[in-house]
Amino acid sequence: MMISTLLLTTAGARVPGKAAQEFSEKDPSGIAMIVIAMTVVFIALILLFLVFKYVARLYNIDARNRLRKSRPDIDFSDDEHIPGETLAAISLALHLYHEQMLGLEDAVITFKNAAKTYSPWSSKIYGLRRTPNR
Amino acid sequence: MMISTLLLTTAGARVPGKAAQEFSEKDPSGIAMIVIAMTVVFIALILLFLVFKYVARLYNIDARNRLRKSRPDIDFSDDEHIPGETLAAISLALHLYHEQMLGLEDAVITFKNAAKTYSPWSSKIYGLRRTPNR
Amino acid sequence: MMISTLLLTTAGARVPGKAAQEFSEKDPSGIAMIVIAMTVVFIALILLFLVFKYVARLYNIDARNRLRKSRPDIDFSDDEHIPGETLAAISLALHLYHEQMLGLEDAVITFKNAAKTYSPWSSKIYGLRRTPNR
Amino acid sequence: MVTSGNFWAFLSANLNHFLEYTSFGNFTIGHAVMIIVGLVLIYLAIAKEFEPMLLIPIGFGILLGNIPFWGAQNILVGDPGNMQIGINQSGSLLNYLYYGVSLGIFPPLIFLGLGAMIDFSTLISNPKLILIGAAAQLGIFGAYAAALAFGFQPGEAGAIGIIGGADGPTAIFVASKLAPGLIGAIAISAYTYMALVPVIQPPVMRLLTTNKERLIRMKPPRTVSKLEKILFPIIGMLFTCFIVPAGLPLLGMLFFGNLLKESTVTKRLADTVKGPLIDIVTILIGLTVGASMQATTFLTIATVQIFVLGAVSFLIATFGGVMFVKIMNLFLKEGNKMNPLIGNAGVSAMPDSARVSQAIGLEYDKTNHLLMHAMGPNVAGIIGSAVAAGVLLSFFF
Amino acid sequence: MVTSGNFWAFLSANLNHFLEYTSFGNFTIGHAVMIIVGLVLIYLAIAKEFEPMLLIPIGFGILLGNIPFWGAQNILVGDPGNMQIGINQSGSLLNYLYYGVSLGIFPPLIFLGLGAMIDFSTLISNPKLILIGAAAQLGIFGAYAAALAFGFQPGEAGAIGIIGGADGPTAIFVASKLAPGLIGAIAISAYTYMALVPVIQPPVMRLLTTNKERLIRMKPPRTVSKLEKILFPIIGMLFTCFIVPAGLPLLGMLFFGNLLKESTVTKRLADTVKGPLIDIVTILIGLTVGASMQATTFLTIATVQIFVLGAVSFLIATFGGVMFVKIMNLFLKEGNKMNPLIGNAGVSAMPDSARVSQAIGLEYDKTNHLLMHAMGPNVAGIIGSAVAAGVLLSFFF
Amino acid sequence: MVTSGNFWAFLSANLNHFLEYTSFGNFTIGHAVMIIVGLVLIYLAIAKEFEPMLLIPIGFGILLGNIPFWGAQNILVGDPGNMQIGINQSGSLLNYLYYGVSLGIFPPLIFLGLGAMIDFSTLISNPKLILIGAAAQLGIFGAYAAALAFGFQPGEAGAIGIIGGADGPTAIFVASKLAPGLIGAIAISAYTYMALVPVIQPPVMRLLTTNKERLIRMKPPRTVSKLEKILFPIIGMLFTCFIVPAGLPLLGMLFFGNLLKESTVTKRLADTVKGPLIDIVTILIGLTVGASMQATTFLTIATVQIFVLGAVSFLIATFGGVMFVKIMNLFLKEGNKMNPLIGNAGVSAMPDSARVSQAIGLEYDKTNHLLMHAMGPNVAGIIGSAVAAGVLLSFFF
Ligand code: NA
Ligand code: NA
Ligand code: NA
Repeated sequence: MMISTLLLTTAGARVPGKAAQEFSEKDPSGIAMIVIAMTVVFIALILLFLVFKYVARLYNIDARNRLRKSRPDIDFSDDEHIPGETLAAISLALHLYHEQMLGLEDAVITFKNAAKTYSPWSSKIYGLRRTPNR
Repeated sequence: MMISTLLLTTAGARVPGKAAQEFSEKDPSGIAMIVIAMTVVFIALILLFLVFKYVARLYNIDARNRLRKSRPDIDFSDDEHIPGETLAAISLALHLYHEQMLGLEDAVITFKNAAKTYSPWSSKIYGLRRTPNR
Repeated sequence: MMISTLLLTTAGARVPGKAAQEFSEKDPSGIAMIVIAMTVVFIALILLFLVFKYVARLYNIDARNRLRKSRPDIDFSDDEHIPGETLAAISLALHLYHEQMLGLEDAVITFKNAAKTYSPWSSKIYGLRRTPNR
Repeated sequence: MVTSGNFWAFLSANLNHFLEYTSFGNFTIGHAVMIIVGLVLIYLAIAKEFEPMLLIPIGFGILLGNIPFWGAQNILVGDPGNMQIGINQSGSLLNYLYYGVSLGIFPPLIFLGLGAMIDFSTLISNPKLILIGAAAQLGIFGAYAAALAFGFQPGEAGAIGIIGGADGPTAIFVASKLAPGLIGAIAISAYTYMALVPVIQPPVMRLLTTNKERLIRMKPPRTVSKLEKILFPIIGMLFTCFIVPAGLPLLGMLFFGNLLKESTVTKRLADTVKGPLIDIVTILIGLTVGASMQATTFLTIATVQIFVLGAVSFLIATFGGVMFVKIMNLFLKEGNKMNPLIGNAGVSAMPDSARVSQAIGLEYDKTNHLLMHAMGPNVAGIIGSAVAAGVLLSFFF
Repeated sequence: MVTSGNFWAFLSANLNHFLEYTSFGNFTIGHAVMIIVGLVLIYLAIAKEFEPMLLIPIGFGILLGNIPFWGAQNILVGDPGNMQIGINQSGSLLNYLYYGVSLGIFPPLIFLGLGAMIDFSTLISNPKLILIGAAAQLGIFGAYAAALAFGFQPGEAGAIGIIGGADGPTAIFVASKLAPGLIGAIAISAYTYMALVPVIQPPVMRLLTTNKERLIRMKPPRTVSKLEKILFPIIGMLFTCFIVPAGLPLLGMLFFGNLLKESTVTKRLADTVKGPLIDIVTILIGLTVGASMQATTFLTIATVQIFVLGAVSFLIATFGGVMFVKIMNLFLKEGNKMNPLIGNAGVSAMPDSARVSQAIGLEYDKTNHLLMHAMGPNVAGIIGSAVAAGVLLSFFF
Repeated sequence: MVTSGNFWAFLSANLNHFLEYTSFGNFTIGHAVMIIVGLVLIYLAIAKEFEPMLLIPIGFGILLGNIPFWGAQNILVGDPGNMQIGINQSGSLLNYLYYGVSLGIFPPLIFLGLGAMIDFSTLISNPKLILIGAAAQLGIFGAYAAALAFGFQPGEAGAIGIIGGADGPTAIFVASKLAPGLIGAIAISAYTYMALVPVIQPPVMRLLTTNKERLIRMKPPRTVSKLEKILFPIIGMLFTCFIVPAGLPLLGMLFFGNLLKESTVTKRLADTVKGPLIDIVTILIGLTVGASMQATTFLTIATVQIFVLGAVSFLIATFGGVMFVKIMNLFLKEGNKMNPLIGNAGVSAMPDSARVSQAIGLEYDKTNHLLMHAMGPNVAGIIGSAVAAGVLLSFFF
């Protein structure tokens, strides 16, 4: 009998780069690795930090300027944190609410499943929805 | 021109196990196969039967004991089949109801499709939702 | 270390059919290609056109006959285009309505997303829904 | 530039040449017959609603697989005449998609979704019903013996017998391993008889039962606890796979899908496997199984024999299920006896055979609803035929 | 343990060595240009909503494909310097995902979903409109001839011409078979001009039509029966594939998807193919086509030529569609004449070109709605370019 | 036909022979232990809701992978005793599905869906928090050093260290490249400690902080603009991949998914990747990783060591995150100081570690909600460990 099979190579032992080989020999304790690797991780994320710190500043200045222009009667220096705190409270509330909802959802699902228990699905892949018209 | 293709082997004739070969020679009518195979199928399902017979018994005892403890004033010996029959009736009702719903669902779908006939999908894979702002 | 990889052949230069080779030599400007290809495209779609022209005619005759039989008092010769125009207007209305709905949908989605912002999903693939009971 | 006269000659020669590439230049009567077969299946699927989810993909697949084209015999990679159109040609779309069938990947994935759809409650509530699902597998091995008598090889006979399991994915899986050339005929035969269950089973059921038996009322099933429902797929998989490890791809996925459903904590995974995943696999398996049915391999005596054997297997399976209930009744005390009209449901062919039980039962007693009781053997039949498939694979793979 | 002094030297040497692995150590001007191209596409997709479903994946794919890295030239399995990062390196994620494109699997799957979205009603109601979808394919073969004149090989010229089909999956499919190296440029060119349809087509339409023609009112389409809708994909597939079997992967899947939709009994399958399936394939095709666009192959004269030829093909296609309506009108009696402003819609570029018809039509008569009539040529154009793709594959594959 | 006496002898011989094929004939104590491990994981997933989306597939996969069967050692294609059952046998279902893991395809696809779920708002609003996600990666490299001390090879040590990244897909991806034999142990260890975050982290947090520090109130985050949210995934991908190109498969897909979400014009694509796609991949990765865990490779000293090292890495990571906040506070002026109780969240283990921050914070001040602030380091930790994974791959692949 003919059986088709995808052919796969478990390509023989990969040769790690020479530098890597040498590296692990020269750094048996892993200290150098820790220093180098943490440096690289920090460089990557510090770059991101700097960009978005700058972007945020641009955005803040821009937003305040626009607001000042449109509502010159209001002082925007300090009250900026109020909407933020409100936001935090709202978020938390929504978060807790959502968790409750999950419980509720489960109840609804249970009910639905009960109703569907003997619904018309088919072992012949769920195919036939009604009895064929004889 | 270079065309990439997944390479597949239709690995030459598989050699069925020696025992199987012998078996079909010694059992040309298939009677032995029927006896052995049905025995195996029954063993497998009898095991399942025994386990769940036992589990059910455990569960029943357990459930009754718990009920007795909480409501010692009620006799649980006989009326256990009443919720069952009710359940059956409810299930059937739900089943029939669900079938009716399917018909209803079809009607709703038809309406929706009619409405969507010229909705904004795109041959460029349904990509563009609005006319670009020239 | 053993690394498995699917083996793929980038099967060497495919040899285009001899006829094709010859063809492009004899038709350097592509004029013959345009004539032949457009002819073939037209043949294919003219066939479709003819079939559905005929189907439509059958269907129209059939539909009118049936209507005439059931409502012999009405003249069906001319007013057939009225439902069509109505249909067109309805379709367009639905189309525009649907586009508006899309905008509305976006608003709803925005609201939902806001609510979900800190919902309990998990970096461990969104796995854990509640704090484990310690 | 060619000269004008030459040009027109060249043009007409090439247009002519193009016609050789069309289906008209490669048409045979076999193509015509197969296209009609495909059209009939599509007609039955739409007009009669016979298994539309399967017969529309299979029917359209037959049309695709029987578009005649030039160079069909050039099937190897890089072969100059291989235009990568036909399902047998390396590099064609249909050829790639068919690997899901020939490597045995699609059927277990369908079982995964199926498991997430099935409710084993009635079975758990009345475990005796499981045994009916074993008895009905007599159809499989009966048809195996009959197929041997027809001259089929043992492996082929096993694959043909599995039609009696009344389960499409199982039939395709076993055929892909034991008789790849017969996948198309076996699949079509299996789906045909599954659709014909309301025609085939009633006479057998009436013949084998007495009036008194048909009036037996069964105890309503008890409510099943969540724990039992969770244990069932776990224990079910362990016990059946321990007995028949070769059934693991089917049984493992069936029970895994069921656990995803019954655990309730993985509802979204269960919804996906019984939704988009099973839909995608259903489409691809149907389309490619259809496309694999060519005149040369399908329009043969073997196909006719397979249809005859399919009918045989369904009859034997129904016989097995009904008779087994009658035999069990000899050992059961009054009040616990089972109505033999649910025996036919052991064939599975879900949920039609259970509906047949209900319909025939109502004919004799307007208040005796057998549907719920018949659902037990119905789902047991799926497990039973997957076990039977494992037995066949153990012997012949 | 190394000594402390050695340690710091070793550390700085290795940190230095690590920098060679970063993109900064492997950066070229080509990478910069390609990253800008990717960013521009993402900008257009989000800010201008030019085909966001495609240009966001393609744009981000270009970014991914042009992250410079060490060892990019080591592409074979097991090659020591193959870090499995780039799309050309065996064993990398992008390399595996790209097989869906290079083996020609993704585009037909998109056609499957597309078929389940398309409503062919207006076409069935007024079959003449089908022919406009044939006429607009002049753009494909016109661009083919122009590409030959630019010095492209015949196969490449065919793949470039298909840009005029205004259909992304078709363009990618043909390019994957006839000019794999040009897939990226052809795809971007095709999507660019599709997005620019509202800019390109109106002048051509105004130039070719008289005021009287622009005011022609067309009969409203009749209601189409369910039977006709079911027959259309079946007959459509058989007739077009019989003429051009090489178009089977695209035409077969397009009409199959449409049958899943129109049969109404397989609604859940149609929902899945036009939902999760097309979404997943769209993401993967876009991302990998984008990632395949490298400076070395994309920033070439050929790409510039392909963009020029793309514009040519759209202009010729619009010309072909509009002129064909005018020619047909010569043979049609008063009252049956068609408004040539729907001719442009034969290009497909759905649904933008139909909206252009509507918009230009309203300019001249505020009550003359051409949208519905233009939808006919619009969907016919998809069929037409898949047929044209089949012709090209027949000749050059 | 055999004679009757012979027949029964033949029958019993064959039934006996069949028993050799069952799991009972091939059972070892190792199988029993692994099955118990699988059952415990399923129990924890359902009864304790420990990561059910992952532990149910993994647990059931362990059951499937430890069904004993005859011929398990015959793993090559076409090998006569290869029954295509086990995950190591060519041609078996589990073997095919496992390629998604061993080729490194599944984890990036999960990151694609994850990206479409994550909201980076708090991070953008207070970019300092990104750095905590860097500091917590100390756990990875600390565990790497510890693993070297235990005698693991450098590549293996790196893969083990990544457990401290508290991120399943990253751990599986790195292990598939650097230590394929340890995938199972590493995955289980990672998920175990992620589930135990509420047990492991609080003591460390209490130990390292003063009462005054625990009462620090942080400024509420500002509202973040849509533009910033769109720029984040684009810039984030470019910057991190430029530094560590080897992290591209994970980082690229994570940020791509996030762009699909934040662009808002590709909402349906984002819904699909965080819906059906991530579900299907989650099921297949869990099932096959589980099935790959065999007694011979899992019940070893190495596994015990990996569990010890996993605990070490989580402790160091928590230490790194908390201490880093304290150090940063030295440089921040009053009013901008951060509460070190959010430092633990840099480990990621989303969202549990952020909840731990919230819970411990409330213990000391009933009105000081740290949850939102802790979400920042939480998502930064995902980026951080993908970057760390890239560093490890750069060195050891
Ligand atoms: Na069955
Ligand atoms: Na077109
Ligand atoms: Na992390």
